[in-house]
Amino acid sequence: MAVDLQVRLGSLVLKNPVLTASGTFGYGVEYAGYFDVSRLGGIVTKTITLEPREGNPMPRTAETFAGMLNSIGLANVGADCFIKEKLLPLEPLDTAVMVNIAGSSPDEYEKVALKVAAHERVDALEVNISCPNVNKGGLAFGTDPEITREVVRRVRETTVKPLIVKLTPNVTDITAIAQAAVEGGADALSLINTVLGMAVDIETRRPLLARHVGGLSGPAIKPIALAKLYQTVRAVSVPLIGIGGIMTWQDALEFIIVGATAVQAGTLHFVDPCGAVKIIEGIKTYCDEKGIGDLSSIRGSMEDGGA
Amino acid sequence: MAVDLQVRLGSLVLKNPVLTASGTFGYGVEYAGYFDVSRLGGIVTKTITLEPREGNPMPRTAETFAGMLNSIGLANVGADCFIKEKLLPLEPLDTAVMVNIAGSSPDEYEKVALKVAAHERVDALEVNISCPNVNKGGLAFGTDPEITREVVRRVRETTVKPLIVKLTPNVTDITAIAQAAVEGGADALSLINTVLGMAVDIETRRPLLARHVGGLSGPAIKPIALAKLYQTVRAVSVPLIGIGGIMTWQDALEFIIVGATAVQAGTLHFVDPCGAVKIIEGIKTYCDEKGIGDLSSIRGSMEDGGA
Amino acid sequence: MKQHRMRLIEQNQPAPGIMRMIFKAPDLARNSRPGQFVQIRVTDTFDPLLRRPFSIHRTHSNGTIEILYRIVGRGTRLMSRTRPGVRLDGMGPLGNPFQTEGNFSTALVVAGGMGSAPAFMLIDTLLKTGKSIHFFWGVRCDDEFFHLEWLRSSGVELHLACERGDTGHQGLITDILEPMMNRYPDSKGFVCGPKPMLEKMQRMIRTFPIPWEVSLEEKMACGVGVCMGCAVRVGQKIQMVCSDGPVFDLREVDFGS
Amino acid sequence: MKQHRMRLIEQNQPAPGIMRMIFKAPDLARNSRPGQFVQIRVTDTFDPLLRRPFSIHRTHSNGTIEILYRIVGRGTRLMSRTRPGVRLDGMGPLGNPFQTEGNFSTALVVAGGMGSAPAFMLIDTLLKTGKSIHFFWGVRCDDEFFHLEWLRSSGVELHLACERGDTGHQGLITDILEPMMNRYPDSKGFVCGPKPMLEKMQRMIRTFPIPWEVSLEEKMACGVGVCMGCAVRVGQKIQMVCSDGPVFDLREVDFGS
Ligand SMILES: Cc1cc2nc3c(=O)[nH]c(=O)nc-3n(C[C@H](O)[C@H](O)[C@H](O)COP(=O)(O)OP(=O)(O)OC[C@H]3O[C@@H](n4cnc5c(N)ncnc54)[C@H](O)[C@@H]3O)c2cc1C
Ligand SMILES: Cc1cc2nc3c(=O)[nH]c(=O)nc-3n(C[C@H](O)[C@H](O)[C@H](O)COP(=O)(O)OP(=O)(O)OC[C@H]3O[C@@H](n4cnc5c(N)ncnc54)[C@H](O)[C@@H]3O)c2cc1C
Ligand SMILES: Cc1cc2nc3c(=O)[nH]c(=O)nc-3n(C[C@H](O)[C@H](O)[C@H](O)COP(=O)(O)O)c2cc1C
Ligand SMILES: Cc1cc2nc3c(=O)[nH]c(=O)nc-3n(C[C@H](O)[C@H](O)[C@H](O)COP(=O)(O)O)c2cc1C
Ligand code: FES
Ligand code: FES
Repeated sequence: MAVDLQVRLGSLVLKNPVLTASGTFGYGVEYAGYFDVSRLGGIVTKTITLEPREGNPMPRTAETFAGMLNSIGLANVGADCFIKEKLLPLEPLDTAVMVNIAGSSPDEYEKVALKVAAHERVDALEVNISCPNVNKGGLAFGTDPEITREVVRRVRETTVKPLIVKLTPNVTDITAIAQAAVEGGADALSLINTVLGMAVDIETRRPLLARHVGGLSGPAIKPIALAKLYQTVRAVSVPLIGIGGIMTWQDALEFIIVGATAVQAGTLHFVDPCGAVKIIEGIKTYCDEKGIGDLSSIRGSMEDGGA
Repeated sequence: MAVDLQVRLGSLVLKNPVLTASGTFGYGVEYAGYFDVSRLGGIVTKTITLEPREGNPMPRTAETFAGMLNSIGLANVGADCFIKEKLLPLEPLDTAVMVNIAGSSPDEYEKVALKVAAHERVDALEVNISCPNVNKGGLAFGTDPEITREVVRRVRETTVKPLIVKLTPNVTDITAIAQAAVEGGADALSLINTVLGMAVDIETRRPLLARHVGGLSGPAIKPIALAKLYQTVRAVSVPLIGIGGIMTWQDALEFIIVGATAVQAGTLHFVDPCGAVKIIEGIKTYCDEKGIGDLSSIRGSMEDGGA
Repeated sequence: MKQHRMRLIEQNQPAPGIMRMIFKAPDLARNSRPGQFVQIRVTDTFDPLLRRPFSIHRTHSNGTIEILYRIVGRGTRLMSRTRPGVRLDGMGPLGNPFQTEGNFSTALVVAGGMGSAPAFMLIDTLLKTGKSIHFFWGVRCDDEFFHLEWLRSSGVELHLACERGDTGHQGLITDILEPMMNRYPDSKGFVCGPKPMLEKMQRMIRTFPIPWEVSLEEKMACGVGVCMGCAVRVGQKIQMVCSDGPVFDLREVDFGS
Repeated sequence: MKQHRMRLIEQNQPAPGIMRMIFKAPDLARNSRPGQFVQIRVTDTFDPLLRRPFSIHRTHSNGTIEILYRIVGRGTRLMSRTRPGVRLDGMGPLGNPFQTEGNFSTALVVAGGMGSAPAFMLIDTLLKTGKSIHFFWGVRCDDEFFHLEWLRSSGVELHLACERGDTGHQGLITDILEPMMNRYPDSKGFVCGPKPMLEKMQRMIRTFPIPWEVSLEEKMACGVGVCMGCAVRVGQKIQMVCSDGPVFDLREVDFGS
């Protein structure tokens, strides 16, 4: 008996729980030469904003130990161009398409959501209130429960499609933000976005990122992501999508055991472009070997005490 | 012209800026067989509490990618035994001794400070309001500006010796806590303590730490520590001690360039017991090669723009 | 208790999944005693980050030391790919050794699985004292046995057990040990192996009042007693396996469950 | 554009601090064009984490490819210790090649420092087109030159400059290029080298209206155009060095400063 990897995020059924994280998989087809993208549970696009954005000054990335910093600054083609040019290549793909959106005001979130959600190839919206790399919106919104509730409420009014709200780890109490997002109408939460970080070149005495601080991702942050998920699982009852340093199927299973319904891999793609498929295969094998017929039987099954 | 590595923390003069981080260097003499501890700028002891503590259930440590989790739970011999047994071996050492203290109430902080600060071998106190591994006190105190101010004020009343307050990164805005600590009377701040993290064994489906979550340390958290330091430098004017993932002299210099007066190395000792001495040597060589006569000329000298 | 740049001379595979490394490390070889261990840094990079603890398997008068390890995870996998000529950074000897001196005529050495790693250096040392040695060795599959010829020719009395295979008793080593124990009243016991075996041994020896030393394993960070990570309750007190142990009085260990 | 398990056949040091790796990677060798690059994963562990981009230095009909790299940091240091037999994971060929076809009779190939890495494959390709080739090669110290004999014997016109040493002009390669440029009106230029040299070249060619292609370097994460990390402004537009480049029209590049 092979395991059924199907999972549900609100009204959306995914064929498996492995998604790509926003900003690390382009507009969904750039890795098509490396593997069959239709094998994924879903893809999450780069964040789309109302107007096109060039992004932050260079340099925008830096490697750190078992991690990387980025300060891309939501560089994207803008909602109109996205709808006109980027959705078409996704038509033939047999996988869920989730569009990540952001704005610099609740109003802008609403506007971009209205534009994007209307398109039938869009299966769900992921609302990014957690980007550390922009001055307005982004992280500032995601650290305040009131604004979080307001932004989510506004986006909620634009669509009946599943609404995922993406949370930042850069807060004292992630559960307060999680609850606010659910109150605003989120069908699911995804966490974590990147952790605020920095690196310095000691020869030039300049920060490695032009914008000084950026977002840390990769294996380094996996323990942080798991702890935030662990806290959030106990605070809300909507499905959660685990993100942060997932590089292997073992990593993905850690998140599922703690309570994630699905996972997103980001930095992984840069290290191993076919890594997401290996995660799907690995989860399958694990379940088959252990006689697990359905992921729900291990989701949130973590027991007490040390390993 | 060889560089003068001397730095000041309030009234305390350190021969160099390299200190050991609390909980990673025992009571100061355990590594004596590996190198001459007197070469250090100073040592910070394991956290001392009023009563002896056995610590948390096992397992208490787990390795993560470029990092480790610990949930030691402030295991220590207690203030009385510390004073009676652990200070004596430090007498002959030509290095500053800083005693890290914690309590489960402002009252307890005051009591342990009173006991410890009175001893003449104690050069400074480091007040731990940021331990993620205990239920009362610790992290909970360090995330609240009011309690932070109160705890520091109480400890301040017990001594004129330099008071360092150790901050947690697990907050939305570290500058609010930093300011509160300074208002309470801190002469210096040290940051960061560990980042809340978690790991799971997918075979047993149990957390790797018996207490589920613990504190992440090591190279993985260096970018986070630098970002928190960067924020704090702009918010307060007392000397800052940079901590978090410092493994090499290059790492230490990153913190100094961002604005740290001194640094502490923690997890480093487990990887390379003589690592702290190598940091001192490396800083010296760097300064000599660049004609830097005094660390203050590069402290906080970070310029704008990408490297 | 020092840091050594141990030059790898040879690496081989005495049994499936089990590797033996032979290092040139004269200081370490000279100063090590059975039951002590070495903390090895497996890479120059920071992943894997922490050192890995390994019992000293054997030392030789030519300044070499051996460790014996099972490939279980990322660290040991990396180690197994290390080629001769490379120097690995090892801290040691760490911990307290078995006490091989004393007024006993027979040594009962009981090893389960990788417990054979410290057992060989223990046997080497006991052989020099002239005591008679009974080696109770249990493994999962009999292809994990090695050096049997040498053990026999050295005069060691062998008692073997395996869960799968044809060599010795088919089952647990404690099965053969239990009925035999009482034959050696003037003896001292030494045990190393997996936790379930140690717990069973602790129950078994209640009524057999010879001294029993056990070598414990716990996850370690520092290996020198500063991090308080490897705590175990022994005789009502919290002790550190790395610096108070790894050798303890088996009767006093609190296995928790 | 694929992932390859490239088997390292040989690694040698053509000049101090500079290494050459020769891999067996038939697919990659067949499909690569000059100016393209490969993203190499330098370790199985997660430190260093990201792949490292290297120009394809040469390809051979026996299915091998070469890269030439300077040891500058943690990744290249690890690479320099990799031994023959090991397979490294390489993604490629990535990026857009130099355009070696066209109505020009002379190719001016200008390389500074490690710019020689792509220059050799470019020269190999140009040699097949029968165009006359002038190779302007500048280095810091003249022990960084290699293959000079082969270049000369292949009919490449060599112009060398070094800041230290006795070979060629003592100074920058742009010093000798500038006064010579106008001699070749029917030519096309190809440049690769450090940013200051490229900026200087951009100023120099203002009044010399032949086409000039440049190969740029930026820090990269993905190498395939998804992370938006390697942005550069070219002709008023933001372009990605990895997927829109690394070869651009030198005149259009905005060097920022
Ligand atoms: C004092 C002592 C002596 C030991 N002697 C030997 C020996 O001679 N031969 C041998 O094969 N093994 C021995 N071990 C166990 C050995 O240390 C582990 O098998 C090894 O650390 C596994 O590393 P890994 O990276 O392959 O596994 P991983 O599972 O990837 O390691 C992850 C982390 O867990 C720790 N860990 C994993 N298993 C163990 C374990 N059983 N005990 C302690 N820590 C563990 C690792 O050190 C590392 O920090 C000894 C352990 C101790 C404490
Ligand atoms: C398209 C392209 C082709 C290249 N071709 C060659 C070549 O043929 N030969 C060669 O020697 N070098 C080449 N480089 C530069 C080479 O990628 C770097 O020297 C190498 O990544 C340094 O890695 P490190 O770990 O040793 O250095 P570190 O400084 O430790 O690396 C830290 C991070 O910075 C990045 N980085 C450092 N220097 C550079 C650089 N100059 N350009 C881009 N990223 C950098 C690394 O990739 C890594 O992510 C090329 C770069 C690009 C973008
Ligand atoms: C280069 C890069 C760009 C990113 N861009 C976005 C983005 O546009 N929107 C967003 O919500 N998250 C963005 N992220 C965050 C990721 O989606 C993800 O939350 C984070 O990287 C943690 O996951 P990882 O460790 O698997 O990469 C970006 C991450 C990286 C590395
Ligand atoms: C095993 C361990 C025990 C620690 N115990 C304490 C402690 O008792 N008190 C304290 O203030 N910090 C404690 N810390 C935190 C360190 O002092 C330091 O803030 C943290 O580890 C980050 O620095 P590093 O990355 O250099 O280790 C401990 C850290 C570790 C790894
Ligand atoms: S491993 Fe640190 S105290 Fe034992
Ligand atoms: S490196 Fe990612 S877009 Fe170029």
